Amino acid sequence: MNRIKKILVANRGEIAVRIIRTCKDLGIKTVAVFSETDRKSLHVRMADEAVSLAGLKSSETYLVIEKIIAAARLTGADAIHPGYGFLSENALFAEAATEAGITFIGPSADSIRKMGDKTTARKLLKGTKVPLAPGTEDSISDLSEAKRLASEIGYPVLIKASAGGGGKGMRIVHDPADFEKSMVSSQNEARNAFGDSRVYIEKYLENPRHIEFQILADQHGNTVHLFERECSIQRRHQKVIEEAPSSVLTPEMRQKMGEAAIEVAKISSYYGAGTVEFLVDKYLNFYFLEMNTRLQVEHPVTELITGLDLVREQIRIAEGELLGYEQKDLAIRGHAVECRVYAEDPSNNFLPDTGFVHLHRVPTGPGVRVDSGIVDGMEVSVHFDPMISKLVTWDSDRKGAISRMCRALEEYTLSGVQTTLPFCQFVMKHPVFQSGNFDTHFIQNYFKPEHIEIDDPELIKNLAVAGLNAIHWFIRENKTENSGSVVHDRQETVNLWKIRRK
Amino acid sequence: MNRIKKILVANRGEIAVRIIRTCKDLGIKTVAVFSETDRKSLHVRMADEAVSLAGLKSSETYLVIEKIIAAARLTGADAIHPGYGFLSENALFAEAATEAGITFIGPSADSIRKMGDKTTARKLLKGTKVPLAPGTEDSISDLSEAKRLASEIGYPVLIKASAGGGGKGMRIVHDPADFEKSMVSSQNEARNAFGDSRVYIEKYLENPRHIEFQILADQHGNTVHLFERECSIQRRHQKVIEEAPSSVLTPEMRQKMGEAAIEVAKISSYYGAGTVEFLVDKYLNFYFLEMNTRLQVEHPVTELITGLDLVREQIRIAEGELLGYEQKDLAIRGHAVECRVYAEDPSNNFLPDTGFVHLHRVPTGPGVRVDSGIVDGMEVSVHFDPMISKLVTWDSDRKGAISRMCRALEEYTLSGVQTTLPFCQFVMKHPVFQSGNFDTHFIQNYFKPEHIEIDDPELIKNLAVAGLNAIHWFIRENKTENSGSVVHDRQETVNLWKIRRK
Amino acid sequence: MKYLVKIKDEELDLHVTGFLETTLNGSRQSIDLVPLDANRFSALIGTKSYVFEIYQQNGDKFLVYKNHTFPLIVEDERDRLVSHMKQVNKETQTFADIKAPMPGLVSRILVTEGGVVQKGQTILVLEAMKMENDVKSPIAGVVSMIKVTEKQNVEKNSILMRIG
Amino acid sequence: MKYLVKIKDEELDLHVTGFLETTLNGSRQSIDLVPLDANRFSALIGTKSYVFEIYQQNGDKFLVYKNHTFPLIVEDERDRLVSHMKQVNKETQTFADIKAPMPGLVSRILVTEGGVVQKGQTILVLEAMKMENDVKSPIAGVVSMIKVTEKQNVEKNSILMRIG
Repeated sequence: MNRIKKILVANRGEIAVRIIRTCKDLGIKTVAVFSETDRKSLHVRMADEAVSLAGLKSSETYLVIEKIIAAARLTGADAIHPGYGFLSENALFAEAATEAGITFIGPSADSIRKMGDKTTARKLLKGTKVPLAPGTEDSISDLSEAKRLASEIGYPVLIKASAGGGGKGMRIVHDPADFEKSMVSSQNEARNAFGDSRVYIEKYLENPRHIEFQILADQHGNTVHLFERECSIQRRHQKVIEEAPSSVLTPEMRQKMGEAAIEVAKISSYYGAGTVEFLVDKYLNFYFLEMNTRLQVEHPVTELITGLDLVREQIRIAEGELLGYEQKDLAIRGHAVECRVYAEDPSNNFLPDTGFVHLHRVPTGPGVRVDSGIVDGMEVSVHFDPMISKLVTWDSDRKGAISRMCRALEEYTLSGVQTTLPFCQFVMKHPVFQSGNFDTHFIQNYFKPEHIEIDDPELIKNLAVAGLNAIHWFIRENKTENSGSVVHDRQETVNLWKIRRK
Repeated sequence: MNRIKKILVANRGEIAVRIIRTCKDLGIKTVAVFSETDRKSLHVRMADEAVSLAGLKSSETYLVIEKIIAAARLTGADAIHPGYGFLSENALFAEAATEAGITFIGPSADSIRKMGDKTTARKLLKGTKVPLAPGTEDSISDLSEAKRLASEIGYPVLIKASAGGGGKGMRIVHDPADFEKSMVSSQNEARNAFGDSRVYIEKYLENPRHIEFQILADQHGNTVHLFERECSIQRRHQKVIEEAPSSVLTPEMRQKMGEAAIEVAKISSYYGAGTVEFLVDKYLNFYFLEMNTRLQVEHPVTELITGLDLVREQIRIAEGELLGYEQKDLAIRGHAVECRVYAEDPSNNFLPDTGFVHLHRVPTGPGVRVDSGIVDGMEVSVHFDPMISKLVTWDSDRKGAISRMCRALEEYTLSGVQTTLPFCQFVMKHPVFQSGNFDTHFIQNYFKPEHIEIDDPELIKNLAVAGLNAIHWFIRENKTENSGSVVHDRQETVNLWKIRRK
Repeated sequence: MKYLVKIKDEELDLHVTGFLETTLNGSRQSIDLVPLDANRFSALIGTKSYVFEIYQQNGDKFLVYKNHTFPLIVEDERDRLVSHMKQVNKETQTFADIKAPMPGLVSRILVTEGGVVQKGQTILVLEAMKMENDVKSPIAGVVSMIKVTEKQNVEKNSILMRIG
Repeated sequence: MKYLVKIKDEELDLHVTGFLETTLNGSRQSIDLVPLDANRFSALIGTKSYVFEIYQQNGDKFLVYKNHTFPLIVEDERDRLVSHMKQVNKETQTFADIKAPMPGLVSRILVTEGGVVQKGQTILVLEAMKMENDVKSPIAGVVSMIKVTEKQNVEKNSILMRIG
């Protein structure tokens, strides 16, 4: 057994913090890496050591394999955890680590290649009992050839990045007239996100649900699934709200899909934690969508219903340990829901917002977990993903978990940027979401910006009275102190007239 | 069924906040009450309504039955939750609520009388199969008579408040010469804490463990226990660290003690949530200590190993609902540990500290729950109990729960007052605590203030270098800005020279 | 001091008679207001408890309550006159300046000067935060001016083009 | 500027040669220091990462690291001379002023003026935060002065009595 002593976390934000926490639980030392804008970030503060990657943008920092390997060498780290995004599904990175004698906490470079490339994965699965949606065999760059194949498959079609994940580069095309524009923009986005502009085309399923299975496999051939996650609430093909278990799966379907997920893992000789994503149509037929060869953003809902720590399992597997349990030892306990808190304006088409976070106070109490990488005074910049934190709740049933989420969302204080918090409040209270019967079109079918507005006349009147008095208070305090900055009660600094920096 | 619509929470601090959270989960409106010093407290901010109790000290506010009933009437609350401490075990309060047509969320006044008074409880249990420690039948006020009885029972003896709980008024006497002084001071403390100076005397067990059982009973005669909590780590006879389950109980002993606990509940016609406390000697004999007829401070550890929300169960029971599960449906899952964060100085004999909390940042992440009533800028005053918050961790086993607690304690930031945090860090890392083999003398046997000091020479040197540079930074900034208050980065206010207010 | 407060299409006549005493549309409202951290306040109106934030951005005031943001327009009598005049002015305005909603790179311009656009039509694609974001026209009209070119970096709130 | 820094019985000669450049006992230490919120800082020394708080109370400086509080004595050359003289002075002192560790009510006084007390002996009981707290003598000696009476309310840090 190869006991890991020091892990370099090749990531930033909430996931870097989350990985560091488990390392601390295991008594493993941690090394953070950071771009110049992240010097004050929580992951830098929490790690035992931190190394600057000397740059601003991700292409200069978190995406540079050489810089990260050098940081690991400098600090004597014997393992690297890639988190999600950035280099987490980059086979070259896994190889570079291995060549440097550093354990890569993830699957082999070979498995990443097989599954990370969506077209290779489809080819590998052809002929197995894992159901595939109709689509192109290979990635495609010739526009007219692509257009011809799209017509063959039949509109609507989906253009997807071969190297993709997280919805980046994905475009739905309903009308052949829009095909060219969509393909170009998909290629552009894919190039920016993954440094790889290859795309492929797949049949677009109408009203699908997105349901994925969490896989764990050790290096000795033992593979289990940790049940499913329902991820159908999406905007821009990116998940905003996830839950486990799904409210539509019967035990039989769960078993069938779980077995298919395990087959996908076995076919790619997979070890570590991975996720097999499926689309489920309205008749509850399921189709393989892709496999993510890394930890998933939404992994906490699985942790809450199984009691396992997935990062701990990843580390144990990387050390060569046996899983130590079989499928029959695993059971679902209760229900968990996750809301992603993005710096986006839900009343303005979910456009990302930027600026400084003035005040970040997270909810706590029974059944609430927050994974966050942000603290007061930190900037949400254009350089990185606008996800601020993840709010997760658990209860013994779905209704309870949703109730706790409503409470936690209301308690969550984040000031300085617009966030998806009011949108998540809308979803939790929506009868269609509460019924469990919804698909990936939930947002376009049920959400309008005006839905997140409050319409209680007594509340509105009282807020007006309170707001006016507060403004009066500022004016009065500013007069007496004759300064832009008002110090109250010798404890707090209050300043209305400070323009929010954006 | 009597559906509760609005609950007045007759308490303050973390427990008021915790109760409000569950009310929000259930869609029940909440009313907070507050003393003048608590106007800015979290429970006032979080409740839908808040009523001032117009006074400073608890004797003028949270202990005044009439003021609280009046606040409930004013706001139309149809139920009162008393929390713990204050009026929670006051039968007159339960009666006053019932007379006002308001549901008291707790047992009947009759059960409170039977079990709340420790001497009555002992009399009631005499002759049942619940084992009692030798002691006086009645409470006693005559000093010489008390001294005679103490000799009869045999030293060491324990003087305890009849109306007591939470260790208040408790004194151990080893030497007859100290008896008089101890009895007077016990009576004084009992009078201040409970408005009732009666005390009684009990044989003091050497090296006992304090193990208690959580009871739930509905109004239809169904009673279950939710297993035990181990509460042996105490200072001043008050719990600081608790866990569930206990590491010494065998399944057989758990069953025997659980049955005894249920018998105590049945004998007092108990309904609601309650706790039966036992002392366990080194031979694993157990003795009834007392029953607390209310929610316990340490109830979260039970919530984490059972998945139940005890406040929700209390409300359901008060509404007249059936429990809906039997003993055989309940099982222990994993392990939970709680650390109480007190404003006390562990390096100075756990003397309470007072002052303003400048910065309160609580840990989050996998397996961590914080129940807290404090926020930045709030004062820890002499008027109330110095408990600031409770930090609770869960994992699939005890070792994991302790590891997560070590991580969470390290992450916990509280600046402005001295706290028990470094003491808790010491306990979590102590081999005797880790072994599970300890008793209520843990602190006097194993803890010295110098144990919480850090002795890593490299760390000390680096902190000296860092500290000097920080002071240099303050001096430089103060020079250029020519002011006591230094504003940095336009986001944060930093001021070294502000004397901490105490 | 008399104020007109506009919030969520409601217009309230508020008269601050003393500190923490307000008259709302003629009837008296007493309020217990305490400042918390940052720009947050706790208010008790009757027994009702509210925690809210007040902030100002580009001269406009906003109130945030439980993550919901309300624009808050507070005008005293002099302001009302000025605002009324502006309103009259605004009604004769039929153009819209399209501003960058975030800093980014202009990846494509989909209209030309003089072209006609519909309300809601995508007129420009702005690449920011690793995504391509569609910028749409808030009104129907003619593109009177384009102030940026493709591949140009723009700051937040900088004017991209004018419609009308 | 040359400093003597005392922390945890360690005495370090530190020489701040420039901002964020320090010489420790002769060898150079570079440090990356950034202020966070309140009085907290993040420091990187080499690759090691530290978050700590600095505060001042009653003229003394303290450093807090992971909930551990270290008194921090920073003296420049002039201070060292003064401190040395004080030290000499202090060594001839054999008395101790007993201060109230918290605000409270003097519930009992267990010694009388002129009485002899042992080190660690309980000399007074202070009722505060609903508890009776024993105040003990830090030295052995004679009670030279009692400044309070039973049932008197006292402020934090007010002098209760003098021993020696």
